[in-house]
Amino acid sequence: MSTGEAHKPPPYMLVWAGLFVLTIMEVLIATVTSIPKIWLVIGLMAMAFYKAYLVAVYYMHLKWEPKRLWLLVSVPIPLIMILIFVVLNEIFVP
Amino acid sequence: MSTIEQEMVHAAEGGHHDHHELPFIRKYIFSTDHKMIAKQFMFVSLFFLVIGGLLATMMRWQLGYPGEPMPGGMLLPDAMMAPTPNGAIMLPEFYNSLVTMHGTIMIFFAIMPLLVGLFGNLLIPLQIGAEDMAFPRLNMISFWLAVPAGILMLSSFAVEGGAAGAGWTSYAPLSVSGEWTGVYLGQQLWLASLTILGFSSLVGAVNYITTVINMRAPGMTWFRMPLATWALFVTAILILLAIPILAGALIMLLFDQTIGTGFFRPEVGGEPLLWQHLFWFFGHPEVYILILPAMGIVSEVISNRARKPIFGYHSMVLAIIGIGFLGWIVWGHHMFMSGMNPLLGTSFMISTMAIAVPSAIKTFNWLATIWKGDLHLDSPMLYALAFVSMFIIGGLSGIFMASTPVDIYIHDTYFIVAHIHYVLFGGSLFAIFAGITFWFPKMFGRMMNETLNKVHFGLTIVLYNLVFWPMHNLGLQGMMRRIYDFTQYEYLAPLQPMNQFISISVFLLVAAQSVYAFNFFWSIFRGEKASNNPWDSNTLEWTVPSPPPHGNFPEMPVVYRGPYEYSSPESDTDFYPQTKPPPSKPPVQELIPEPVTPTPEGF
Amino acid sequence: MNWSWILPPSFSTVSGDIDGIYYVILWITGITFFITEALLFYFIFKYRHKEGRKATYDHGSTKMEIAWTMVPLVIVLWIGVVSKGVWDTVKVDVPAAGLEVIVTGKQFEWNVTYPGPDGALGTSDDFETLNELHAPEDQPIVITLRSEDVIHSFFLPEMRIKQDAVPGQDITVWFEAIQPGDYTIGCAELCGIGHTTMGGTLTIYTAADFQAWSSSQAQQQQP
Amino acid sequence: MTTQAMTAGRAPMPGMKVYNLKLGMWIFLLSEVMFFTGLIGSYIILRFAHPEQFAAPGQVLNINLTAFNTFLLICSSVTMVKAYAAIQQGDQQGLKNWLLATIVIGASFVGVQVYEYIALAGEGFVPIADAYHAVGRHMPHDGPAIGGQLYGSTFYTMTGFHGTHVSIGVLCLCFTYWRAAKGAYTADNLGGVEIMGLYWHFVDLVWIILFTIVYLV
Ligand code: HEA
Ligand code: HEA
Ligand code: CUA
Ligand SMILES: [Cu+2]
Repeated sequence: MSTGEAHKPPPYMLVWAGLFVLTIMEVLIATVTSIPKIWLVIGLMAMAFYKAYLVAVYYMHLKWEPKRLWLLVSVPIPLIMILIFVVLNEIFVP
Repeated sequence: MSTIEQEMVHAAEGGHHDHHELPFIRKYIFSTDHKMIAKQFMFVSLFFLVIGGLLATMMRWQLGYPGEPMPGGMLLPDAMMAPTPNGAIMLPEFYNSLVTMHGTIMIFFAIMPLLVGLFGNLLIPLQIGAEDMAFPRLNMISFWLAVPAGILMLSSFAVEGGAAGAGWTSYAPLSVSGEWTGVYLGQQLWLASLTILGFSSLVGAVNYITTVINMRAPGMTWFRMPLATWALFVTAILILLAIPILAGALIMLLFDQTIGTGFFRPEVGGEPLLWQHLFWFFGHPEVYILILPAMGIVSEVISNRARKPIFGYHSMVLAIIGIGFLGWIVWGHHMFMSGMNPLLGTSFMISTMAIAVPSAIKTFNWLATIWKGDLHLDSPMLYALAFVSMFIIGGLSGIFMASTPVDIYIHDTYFIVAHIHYVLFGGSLFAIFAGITFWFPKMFGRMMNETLNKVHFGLTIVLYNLVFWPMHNLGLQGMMRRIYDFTQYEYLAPLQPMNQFISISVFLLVAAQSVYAFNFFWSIFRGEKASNNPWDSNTLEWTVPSPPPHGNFPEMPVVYRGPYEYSSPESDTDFYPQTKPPPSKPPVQELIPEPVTPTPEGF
Repeated sequence: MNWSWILPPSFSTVSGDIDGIYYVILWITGITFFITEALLFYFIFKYRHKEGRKATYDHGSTKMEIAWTMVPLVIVLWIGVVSKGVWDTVKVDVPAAGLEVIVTGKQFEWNVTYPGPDGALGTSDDFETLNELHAPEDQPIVITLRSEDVIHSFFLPEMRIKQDAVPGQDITVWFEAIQPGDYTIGCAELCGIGHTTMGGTLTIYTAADFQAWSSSQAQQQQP
Repeated sequence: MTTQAMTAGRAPMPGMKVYNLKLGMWIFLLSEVMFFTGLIGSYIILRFAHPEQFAAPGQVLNINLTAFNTFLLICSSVTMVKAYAAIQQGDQQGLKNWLLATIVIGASFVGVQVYEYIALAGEGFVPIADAYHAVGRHMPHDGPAIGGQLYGSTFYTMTGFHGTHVSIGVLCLCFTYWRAAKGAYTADNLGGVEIMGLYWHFVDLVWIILFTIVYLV
């Protein structure tokens, strides 16, 4: 088992700080500011996915995994998009 | 989670599996040996296959002789049959339960565990040269989750209100409330049972995928894997990603029924179509789960019995992957009439049409494989060729339904029922017959009786077509499916003789299956002893004793070539085992390049 | 016993097109069926095992693979394109209504609401029939399909019309009959114990007869 | 007891170049992704179709409380990863300490969620659609319960399943702790800790998405 052996210790605390700050920003944006709904949603979702990305890449060590694991892990993503996209179409296309 | 932990503890304690005799309970009941688990799945799902067949027989009585007393009906409780002086007549609510349970049991408890539970477990480790599954104990858990699920499902016949009666698709809001179906607890048992079974399949899928990716023997590259293993691998991925969607939907439906949430209940704003989308998003990949392993098995048998390499191995693999992927974008073809946005219907029609193409590739490749072959027409080959022949019919009838305007007329008619049975019985079940017969010697060390098998084959292929071919015609005359008494409709009354004809054929068909059942059990104990490689096959499972010992391979096999090198000029026999070293290299043990860590092409 | 693959007669303006596509597909799949099955049987016969026969050692041919990928692809896509036109006429492009009615499914009957003399739905002179749909020929009949409880499927086999009625949703269906007569209404989606009995009659009149029927009904049902 | 043992005697990491246990966990997590997709997807669709049944963010839910809870879960991810880092150095005591911290924080998360549920239910926000005085489709609710029928159903189902996952995670953490206390993990044999971490971080990841979608948007 040699995960991370050749690297310097991963920036766990830095990522934690990032997650913390992003969460606070999210809450502030959602509760205090009054940006138009659509931008609010896009902005918040982008931040959420970035946070999720941070967790996956640093805490779940994807960063140090072989590329083929990345490939495997990304298999459900198109399926998720297909499902949500099609079913939303149901509602929005007259 | 903790089971995986235990797995590790187990592996850590045992290290290598040792070969001393295990106590009875560990060997036959809570076994972690993939071959024993495969057999367990086989016996349980054959039992369910018989149950499903009996349910169908009862259904066919009502359809062939609507409203007439059913022989033996007096034995069933009054909740199912209405007693009259002449005998007992089937009640409509019982008919609905029969349809639902027939579909559910056949799909989830017979065909799926046979293809995935039996052949997945039996073939994957043996064909890739592994000692066992990656997580043997999880494997055992997978089986022992399926059993209670089956018991729950069957027990629902005995509860107040009877078994689930909203079709195997369980459309909401019909399935939400007993007010609509008259079924209360039965519907909930159905949901609970399928959720548990789903978890069982999921655990199995995790195991198969890990095994195929990580446990291949040295030299067993992706493109040297037998097609059966390829198909089972892609199937496992489909299960892994489709079953959780079903589980989520089942749980939401269960909540709607029990605690009164509103997901699918229009009276509080829920969306009935959401259920259909979720169900079919799972459901269409599911039907490919039911055909891909069958295709793999058939490829194996055909190439072997034709003594010829499979035609276009690479495109066969790509077709499997293609079906696996396209299977995710066609689910809407079950919903053309559902009130779904009709524009969406068009896109689903096009994608559904496209999925005929990989199936076409496979069909033509099978044909080209037997072309200029040396066909040994023994029973596994006959079943496999019947698969090809019947799958063509079932697949082509799919094209009618894929065309949206034609589907307007034939949706929810017996045309669909004919399609289902051509792909599932003519397809999957014939492949299962082929597979069981082909690998029977590996499982039990004995051959099945060839004469009896040929009798069974002849009777089944004829009677089967007499049963299901006319269903196309019924559908074209407009006969709806899931209908208790079609004579209620004036325009369907003339179909009575044809329905009766079908029913009589069904009774004979079911009777004919006893030949196979007898042969199966007789051969386990009395069959002719089989050698290690009775079919002169190339793949790894035939290099080990029949049945293989615990741990499968006495020493790590090394693979030198693809699985279908039949009649190769390089070999002096008409087969060329994957493990046989090429003549250029002397077959001396020391010269085999480091067997333990695979070469880079081992990926 | 009717073993034929001919569809029973149909009586609406679109049904001819629908049946037409059916026959096109029947031809295509029929020919495919005969060719593939014939090849299968021929090969089985021709290449069955004989002493001394050795199979050809052959791994495939890319040219042939491409051929039998492209040909079916073109064929099925063509079927798709042809189908789209008819599908759009039936389900997407709803014509101006000659008669507008509301059909409501509920366990286990079809309720039909007619506009009455004023020609508008939702007014007090509306009248209803149960399990019967009366309509004139040669006019587009535009139906608003509803359900009160579970999903039903409104099925007019002779008109080649089928559409699920979904509770909580208003779905538009239309057809135009070309010949007076009595036809079938069925329910094609499992909807409970009485699913099998949820049938009715569609009666098509000439325009004049329909006027007569309509006004007599309107009168009878006025309070 | 090396990774060799964990792969049932096989070469440690062929194919994926990741040992079996870890690969198995990743594959299992993929199916979890699909499970939550089903739930979240249903929520998105119901909410778009019936916006009137969903109270605005903050109107019913206590954002600050849950933001604090989110913070807790993020912290537990750090402690988990610290536990893993400790055992990588062979530091068994460190492993146990950090695991204990993770258990405590994880359990607090569940505690806060239970408290939140009780408070919300007390105000009349419930998963039972029939408890609302709904008059049919497209009609706003009026009655004693707050939020909205579908809002209640989806909210409790999504967060409830996440909470169940956290609870199962805490139980597994306790098991890992017990094994760690027996000295089962070493710098060479830390597969158990690593896959525990994968599961735990995944649960955290799901919450990050859920928090934004359910509480903020
Ligand atoms: C093993 C299971 C299985 C398989 C493999 C398939 C395969 C296909 N199915 Fe089927 N299907 C079911 C099981 C299966 N189906 C079930 C159970 C239902 C009913 C569910 C329910 O409602 O209860 C159903 C229902 C169903 C419907 C919905 C009907 C309705 O309810 O109105 C449709 C519609 O498009 C459809 C289409 C297809 C198509 C296009 C294929 C294609 O994959 C077929 C492709 C194969 C071929 C086409 C034949 C071989 C090819 C050639 C010989 C080449 C030449 C061909 C041409 C040029 C056309 N199926
Ligand atoms: C793989 C799946 C499968 C199989 C094999 C079958 C087999 C049969 N099915 Fe059906 N069927 C479905 C799947 C299947 N079915 C599904 C999914 C539906 C839709 C349900 C719904 O609408 O909700 C359906 C619906 C359906 C209907 C429509 C009902 C309706 O809509 O009202 C009918 C009607 O005739 C029918 C009949 C039959 C018959 C007569 C058989 C016969 O072929 C049965 C013959 C008997 C056997 C196959 C048992 C044989 C046993 C063995 C061979 C084992 C022996 C060996 C040993 C013990 C070692 N089935
Ligand atoms: Cu109404 Cu079937
Ligand atoms: Cu399908």
